[in-house]
Amino acid sequence: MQKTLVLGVIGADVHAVGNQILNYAFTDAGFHVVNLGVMVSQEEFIEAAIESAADAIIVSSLYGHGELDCQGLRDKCDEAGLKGILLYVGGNIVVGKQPFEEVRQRFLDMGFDRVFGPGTPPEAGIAALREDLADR
Amino acid sequence: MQKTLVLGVIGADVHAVGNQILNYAFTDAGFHVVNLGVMVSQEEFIEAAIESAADAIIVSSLYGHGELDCQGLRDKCDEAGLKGILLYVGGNIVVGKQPFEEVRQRFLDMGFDRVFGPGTPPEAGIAALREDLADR
Amino acid sequence: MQLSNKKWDLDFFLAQRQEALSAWPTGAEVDLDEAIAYQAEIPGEKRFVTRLNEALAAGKTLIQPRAGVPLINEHIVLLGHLEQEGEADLLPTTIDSYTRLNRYEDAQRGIEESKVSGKAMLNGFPAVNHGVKGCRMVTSALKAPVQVRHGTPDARLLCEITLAGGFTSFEGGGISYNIPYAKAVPMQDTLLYWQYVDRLVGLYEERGISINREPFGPLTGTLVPPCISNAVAILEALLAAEQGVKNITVGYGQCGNLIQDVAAIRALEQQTKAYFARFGYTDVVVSTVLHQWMGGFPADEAKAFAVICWGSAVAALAQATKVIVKSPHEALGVPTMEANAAGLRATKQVIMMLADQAIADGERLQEEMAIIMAETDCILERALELGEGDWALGTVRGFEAGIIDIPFAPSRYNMGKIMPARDNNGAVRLLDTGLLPFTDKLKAFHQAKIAQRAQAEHRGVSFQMVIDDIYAISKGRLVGRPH
Amino acid sequence: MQLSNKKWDLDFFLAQRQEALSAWPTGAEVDLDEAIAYQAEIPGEKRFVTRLNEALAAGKTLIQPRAGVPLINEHIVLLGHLEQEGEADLLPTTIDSYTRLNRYEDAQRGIEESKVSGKAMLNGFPAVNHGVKGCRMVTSALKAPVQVRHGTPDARLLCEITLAGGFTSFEGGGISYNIPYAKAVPMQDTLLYWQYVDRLVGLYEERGISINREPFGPLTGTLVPPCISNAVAILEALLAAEQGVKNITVGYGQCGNLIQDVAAIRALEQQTKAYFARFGYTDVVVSTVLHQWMGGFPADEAKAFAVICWGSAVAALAQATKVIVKSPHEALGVPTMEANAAGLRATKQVIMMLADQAIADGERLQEEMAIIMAETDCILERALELGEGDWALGTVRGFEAGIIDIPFAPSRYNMGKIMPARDNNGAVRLLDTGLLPFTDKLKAFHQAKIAQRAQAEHRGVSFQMVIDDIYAISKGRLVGRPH
Ligand code: B12
Ligand code: B12
Repeated sequence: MQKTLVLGVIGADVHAVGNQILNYAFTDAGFHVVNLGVMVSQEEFIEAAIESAADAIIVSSLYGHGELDCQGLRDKCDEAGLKGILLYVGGNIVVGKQPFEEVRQRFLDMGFDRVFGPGTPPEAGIAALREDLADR
Repeated sequence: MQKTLVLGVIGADVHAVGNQILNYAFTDAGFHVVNLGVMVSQEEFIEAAIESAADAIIVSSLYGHGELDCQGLRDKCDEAGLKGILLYVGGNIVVGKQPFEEVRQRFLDMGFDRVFGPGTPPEAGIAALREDLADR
Repeated sequence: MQLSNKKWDLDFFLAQRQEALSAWPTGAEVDLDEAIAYQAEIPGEKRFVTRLNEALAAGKTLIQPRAGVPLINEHIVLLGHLEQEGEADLLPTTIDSYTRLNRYEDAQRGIEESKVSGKAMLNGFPAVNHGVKGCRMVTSALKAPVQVRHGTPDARLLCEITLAGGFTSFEGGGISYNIPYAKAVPMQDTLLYWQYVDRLVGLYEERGISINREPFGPLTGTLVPPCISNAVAILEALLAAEQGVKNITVGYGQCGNLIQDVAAIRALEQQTKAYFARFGYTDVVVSTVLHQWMGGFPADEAKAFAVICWGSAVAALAQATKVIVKSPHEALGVPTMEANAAGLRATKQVIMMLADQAIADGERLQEEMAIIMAETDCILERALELGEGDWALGTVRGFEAGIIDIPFAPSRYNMGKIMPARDNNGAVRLLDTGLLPFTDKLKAFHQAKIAQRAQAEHRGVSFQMVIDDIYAISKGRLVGRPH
Repeated sequence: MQLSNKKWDLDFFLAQRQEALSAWPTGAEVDLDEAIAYQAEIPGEKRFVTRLNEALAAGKTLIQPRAGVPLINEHIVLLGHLEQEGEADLLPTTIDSYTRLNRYEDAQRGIEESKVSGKAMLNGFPAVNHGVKGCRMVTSALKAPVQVRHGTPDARLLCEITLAGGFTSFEGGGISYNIPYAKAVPMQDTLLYWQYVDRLVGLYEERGISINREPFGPLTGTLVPPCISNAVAILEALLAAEQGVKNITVGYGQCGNLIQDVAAIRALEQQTKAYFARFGYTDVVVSTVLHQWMGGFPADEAKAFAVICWGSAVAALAQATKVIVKSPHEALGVPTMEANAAGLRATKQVIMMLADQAIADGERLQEEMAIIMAETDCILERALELGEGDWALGTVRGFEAGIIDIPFAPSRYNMGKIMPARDNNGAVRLLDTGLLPFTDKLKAFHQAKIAQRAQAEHRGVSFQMVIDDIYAISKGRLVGRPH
């Protein structure tokens, strides 16, 4: 069965190029993509996921405020009845060049299932989605 | 009184440009320069210093073999009766980019009075010469 | 309120001013007379206008980084490092993204969390929150002039505070700081906000304080054809001049093909001046800025240096008045001050090596300039027509009609119908000209260029080409060829 | 023995061979038949000639580092790193300075001391001491073809050992590896040594093994005017072709002015082919190499990247067949493998970004090419005259007469009368044309160019200008202006 993804760029972030490519690549890979574009609030992600009965929420953050913007998203999902929904985040998710393993850990601790660093190609996301959604 | 310097590039080293400039700059600064040019052996330095009753021997080494080429120069000077003659070395005197303080120490241990790193301008050498030769 | 390209009368401006200044408590710190007195004390060598005019006269290219961190002292250290170790001629203060969207509470949270965590939690300097006094601490601590660089649709308060704070140049415009930087702000609104900014700058001018203004040239930074960014720059320059701005730097983001880039800068300068002359703005000084590659960068630092240096070479060969510099950390995140300074030093070296070697002639350059100028004229003339002679209305209606269209823009007020791709020599052309008001000859030109590339690559014309081109530089080349 | 530009007869060559091979014990390892059989097994993609010819056909520019360390395993690791992490298309093996002067005992001492101290005590790979087997360990361990790069006046044994050792290209020539690299070796001697090398390569050719030869273009690397290095390259190419060499890469060291550099490479290619055609060497394949700036480098790594990248840009715009790459450590010492690879990656990025943008036309380019070609013709025609139709004799007599003269050279067989300096656009001109056999018009051209610069700098023409130019790039610019 076709899996549904909610895709968007979180916060006050307007980086639109990667989002357009992810939309194209995920769709091309056979997913049903609900693309919210840029400047998406946590509430909008959750609303769209409920509405579309999504299997995963794919958050991009490029502009550096990812750490502030993503705080509490997992809790809000839980509260909204999206318990256990797959949560990915990727892009340039913190300010500056920081050791990626520490960054990954901080975002895992925030409740994300997978964390992808700068310049991750869409294929890596697709492979991970296939693996994580296989048995759902 | 005008001081005499013996100048040359030691060993199998053919880097001629810096030598021509040093010759010009030291002469311009009022020294009497005996310039031996490039590919100068330890023996040639010593012979010229004796012949010209030089106050200092200025060794350049650019090509990396400076450490091999300079070994024993101080002893040979002593043996030839040039005890205490001022010995400078400068240029790219070792192979590769090495911490300069360590390099300096190795050359000081070999008996050089002053050791100058890559790209030292002639002015630094002139200032040092003026200081070291003032009371001689 | 009705938008039109007419100089605001002072009372109208002052009425608007109440609202603008009250958006955040620090607005109360601004006193125009005191601000003008303060600015009058800033010596010439610390003023943007002076330094730009000198460079123009000498045919020099100045270098300027982007940089901004949340806390005042750290920001001063950063900029000090960039002028000392980076040999920057001009300094920036890059504003954080919350401030850009007037989310001053969020910016405050970012300041606090940065203090607590010891890490920068904002991607820039929240100038509004730091207020006039905070800004003056920054601008007075440095030798070089400092400019505000941001991406703010409604920058009225930011402009008030930073000009009072001693900044001598202000980047942005109603188009260039809307379409690439916002999703849902109507064009009509941002044009009004920016008339405010320009009128404020005009007021400073009237009082003897010359402030430089700089439309943001690169737009989305991603395969923007020169005619689009040049048309936008000229529109914003015209709108600014009408409000009394007297010193304008028009900008362009490097596309990557040498001939096209030099042609674009030359065309931009010539056409800005030509439109100014035609519409009676005869006392405005025009300079140019080239932005080093604004799209995705390679993650490898050596390769990033290569992109930086090639951009520097183009700036020098085009004799741009200044060049905005990237850092070797570009692909990864906001650079450390050391990485930022390294990008600057590399740029300075290239600029100085090429200082005496402009590319001014050549048949291919002339041809490319002719193309860009013809395209730009098509867009501008049609906008003027749609605006019934009013550039402001023409801008709004032009975007509605898709006769100006910015690729990959997030704004819903942008048509999004054109699709750029590189030709076989790496120049940015249009795979789809959308609704651009081009002549048939120009349309055919683009079609032929793209077809030529497709043939060389033994593949059909498709969106895959565009994707390949978007990734190309970050993957180590200019044209995104198959495999 | 009498020098003349005639192909050596085989018996004469074989007689010389005894002497050459006996200079060091490893000479005994060389067996020509076995060596040719070994070379015949090396696949095309690992051969220089194949890779160069492919690049020529595709209009590509290949990248190649310089690199060599004393010990075999470390050398293999180094070259492996440069092809993997540096994306090098072609590999070098740079020979140490003792080997270059046939001081094999000293080289042996360097090998031993390197083993003991764990530090490289030699500035290159002592190929003669490592012998045929050692060389084969190196060449067989890598994917890319490997060339011998050195600076050896008498390279007979080195060539024998390295060709038997699986190298497929050999740099150098009787002029270019004498005058810049030696103090007291007569020109007559090196021309004979290099006839030997070329005859050996010719023998391999006759037996079906094509070996690339590359005259060393940059000479002293310091303000060498294009006509000098081009004349030398063409002379060495003619001498090599006579001995049976069939694949030649003529080289040029970047001077720094874009137009002059592109013109020099173009002129070099055209004139080499023209002289080959005129003298009947119709089956020799000619390719070109541009060396990134060969003079003093800036110590700062960011600035060094800038110099590297600008050299890469020139190589790409000139469509040189390959470019020899510097590292960000250049000013300090032999680079680490990481720094060397970084220089390569930066170069690759620039080359790829400019792959599709050659500069082929332009009036200034044509003018500059015409100047360089006229100057080069003056030198070569006069040499031919002095040699009474014999290029070898003409070379010897030409240097004696100072009609060929290399600036800043250490050799006492070089006249040392010419003095180069940059003009106001950074092109290298002659402040003093010495005894070069230029027409009055050409002399006046140089005089005017230097005078123009002096005027712009408000100073007289003097040696200080030359000194300023020598330091300029390392101090961050091209033209050494006062203060
Ligand atoms: C183009 C660009 C812009 C354009 C954007 C135009 C537009 N509206 O789209 C403009 C010029 C307007 C701009 C503005 C700003 N930018 Co910007 N921008 C870039 C740049 C150069 C390229 C981005 C891009 O388009 N890349 C190409 C696409 C294809 O790649 P991508 O965006 O990385 O997306 C891919 C991957 O990340 C991945 N991915 C993304 N999300 C996810 C999620 C999952 C699950 C997976 C698997 C993969 C994945 O897949 C995507 C497709 O391949 C980057 C630096 C870089 N990457 O080289 C900086 C960069 C992102 N920008 C940055 C900043 C700070 C800003 C500004 C604040 C201005 C400033 N200080 O200079 C503003 C922010 C405005 C805002 N409110 O958001 C910083 C972020 C810093 C940080 N994180 O530390 C960067 C990294 C530059 C830098 N080093 O300083 N920018
Ligand atoms: C030009 C050059 C050449 C030319 C030289 C032409 C000639 N005959 O003169 C050519 C191409 C022939 C050449 C050959 C080689 N070179 Co070379 N060359 C250079 C280069 C690029 C510039 C040198 C130069 O002229 N600089 C300008 C002058 C004005 O500066 P300078 O030489 O540094 O001299 C000044 C100072 O050092 C100082 N100074 C010198 N001595 C003293 C002494 C005192 C007391 C004081 C106070 C100051 C002082 O004052 C001088 C005047 O300002 C340098 C790297 C660099 N510096 O950028 C490499 C460099 C010196 N070469 C190097 C090497 C290894 C070689 C070769 C072995 C080839 C190779 N592996 O690539 C051969 C050696 C041949 C031989 N037998 O010597 C290495 C040395 C490595 C090391 N030490 O670790 C360098 C550093 C490049 C590198 N990073 O690998 N080279």
